[in-house]
Amino acid sequence: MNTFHVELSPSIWLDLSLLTMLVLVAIAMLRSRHLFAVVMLSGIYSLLSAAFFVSLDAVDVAFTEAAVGAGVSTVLMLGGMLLTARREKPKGAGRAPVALAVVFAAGAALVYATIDMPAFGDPNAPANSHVGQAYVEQTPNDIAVPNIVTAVLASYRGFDTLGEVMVIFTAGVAVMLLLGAGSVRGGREVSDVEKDESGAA
Amino acid sequence: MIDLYIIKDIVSWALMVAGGIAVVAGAIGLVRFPDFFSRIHAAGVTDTGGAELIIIGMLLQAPDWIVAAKLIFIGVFLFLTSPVATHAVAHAAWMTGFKPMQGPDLRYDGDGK
Amino acid sequence: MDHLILKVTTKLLFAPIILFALYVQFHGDYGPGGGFQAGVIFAVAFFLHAFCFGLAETKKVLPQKALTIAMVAGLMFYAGTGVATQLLGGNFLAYTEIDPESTHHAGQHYGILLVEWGVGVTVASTMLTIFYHFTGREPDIDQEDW
Amino acid sequence: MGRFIILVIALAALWLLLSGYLDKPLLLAFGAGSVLFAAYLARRAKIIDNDSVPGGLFPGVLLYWVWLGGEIGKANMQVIRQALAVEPKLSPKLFLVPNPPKTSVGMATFANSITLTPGTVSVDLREDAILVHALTEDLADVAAITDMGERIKKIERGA
Amino acid sequence: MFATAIAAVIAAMVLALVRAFAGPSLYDRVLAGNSFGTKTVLLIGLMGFITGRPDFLDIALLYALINFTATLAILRFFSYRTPKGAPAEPASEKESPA
Repeated sequence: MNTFHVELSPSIWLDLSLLTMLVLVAIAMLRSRHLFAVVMLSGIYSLLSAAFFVSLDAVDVAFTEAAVGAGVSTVLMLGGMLLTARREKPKGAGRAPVALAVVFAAGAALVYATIDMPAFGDPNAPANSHVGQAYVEQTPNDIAVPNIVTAVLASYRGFDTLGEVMVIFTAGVAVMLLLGAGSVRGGREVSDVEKDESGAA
Repeated sequence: MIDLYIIKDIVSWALMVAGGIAVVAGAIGLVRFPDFFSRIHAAGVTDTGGAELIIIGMLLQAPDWIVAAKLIFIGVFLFLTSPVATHAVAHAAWMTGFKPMQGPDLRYDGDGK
Repeated sequence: MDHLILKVTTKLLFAPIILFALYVQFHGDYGPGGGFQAGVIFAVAFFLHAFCFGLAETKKVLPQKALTIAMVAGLMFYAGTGVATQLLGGNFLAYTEIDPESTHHAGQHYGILLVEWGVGVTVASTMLTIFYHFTGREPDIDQEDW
Repeated sequence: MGRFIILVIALAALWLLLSGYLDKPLLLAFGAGSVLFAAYLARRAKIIDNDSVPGGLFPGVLLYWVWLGGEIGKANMQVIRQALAVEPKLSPKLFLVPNPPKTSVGMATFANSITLTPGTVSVDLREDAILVHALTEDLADVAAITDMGERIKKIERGA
Repeated sequence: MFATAIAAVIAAMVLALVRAFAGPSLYDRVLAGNSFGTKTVLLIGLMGFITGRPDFLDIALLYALINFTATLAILRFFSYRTPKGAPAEPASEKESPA
């Protein structure tokens, strides 16, 4: 195994700045108590992480993150928020020294574990040398579709994708059951807002 | 023929630098300006001047017509939607009772109606 | 003058967004994208419609009943492709059976297209269903209020 | 029906430009289907009218966009100068501007043009006037903005 | 040349984030978020050119669309049931003029 070194190329600086912004947004989300602001910041978070995926050349993941993370989940979270309160219940900033210690210990362990990880983009890393390489080598012979991700998603791992579609379908059915399309009301408009106006606003 | 490429590169450079300046200036204005309604204008600089200049700069570097077509779509799309989004923000703020500062001494007094 | 600008823009963009969704759907083999993303973009076109014209109007264009059918149909389309390959003599979801004589794996290509279509239909209808149910519980927001 | 056909042609052009695969019959067939489906949904949503297919605005609107680009450039300079100035001299102002265009798409174009020109934002659209917020006194030039509206009205008349 | 533009866009993104964090009103945040989205569109387009894979432009186009929709969604749902004539957040009007 020959060694592989990462140089501080401009793209690394780009990645670093994107990751820094991601951390900043995440902290801001944690600290905000205004739920609309949190949803908006999570939209920004999705946009940023998708930009990061683009810089890692994971085009399909970035596409999904942009469409689902920034688009649909923002809209659905806002829609869901209409059904509940707009502000998180203010909690006193508690001090939990034990929890803090546990978090720091776990974080330190994780950081320690990264020292053994293969370098970013190392061709000898296990992820790049076994399954991934096999897909890249065999897709032109087996499937002949230019986009390898699609080949993996729909053909090599067709069963997985069927399961994923099933999960989405189940989510839809669950929402329908919980919120009333299949209820005795027969999916008619539900207007229980006036009653709990004070509680919701 | 080579001259044409050099000219294209120079124009691209100029557009990118101008666009970059506009984007950064808009962002600085977004942070510096005193009230919500004046920040809208700073955001507008980024959305129009900055974005379109950079997109035109990229357009000149497009390797083939399909990339050029997509860049034009992005440009037109931003051109159509960014004023709508800006107007929607301003309108929503206005409807919920935000009053802008007015006059050179920046006071909240006039109702503007 | 209830949001004239938004209405005009949405009318202008509605059909192109749907076309973009279908473009993403059918070009999944050549570039980024596929059924999941296409379904979501398709749903976004209707979200925009609902924001500008109200949910009641959107429900007239794409009623919940049709969405419920589409949800099931999409999933069945995916699974049905697998069953079809079984009936043709192969394993479940072994697309090569669709066109076994082809020298350039046309069967795999068709299979992927069929399966992606099922994914797209399911995702689009499920997203819209969830959206309808989340926002449909509130009385519609007055156009003058935002 | 005429508008429907125009929409179909425009969408077909959009598909070909997005796709770029002109030599694959399968993709072209999908394209034809997609265009018809998108146009059908647009008709089902009853949004095929002068707003969604503003055929009448062409080609005048292209010239207008070029002119607007110049205006945007000029206004950008002013706002950038304020943003980068050591001591910005802002004098925000709210004022009403008459709204000359008659069709809804013309009015929307006018309001968007005001917003696109940095330094002015259309805040509220009313029956016959637009409430505009300007960054400085200089930018609050009612005559210039009205002139912009008159240009759009001229394009409308050409329709 | 693309690297220069990327640097400018990143700097502007950081500034927009500052405004998004600082607020003070939700509308300021939405405005900053929308502006941030436009910059992300530019960033992705530029990155596509640097890495020589301009098919990234599909993603940039999608971003522009998603950004627009998300902004409208937040506005639409936020303004709902906010009493007219009252500021959306009490603290916003107390901001001192610069």
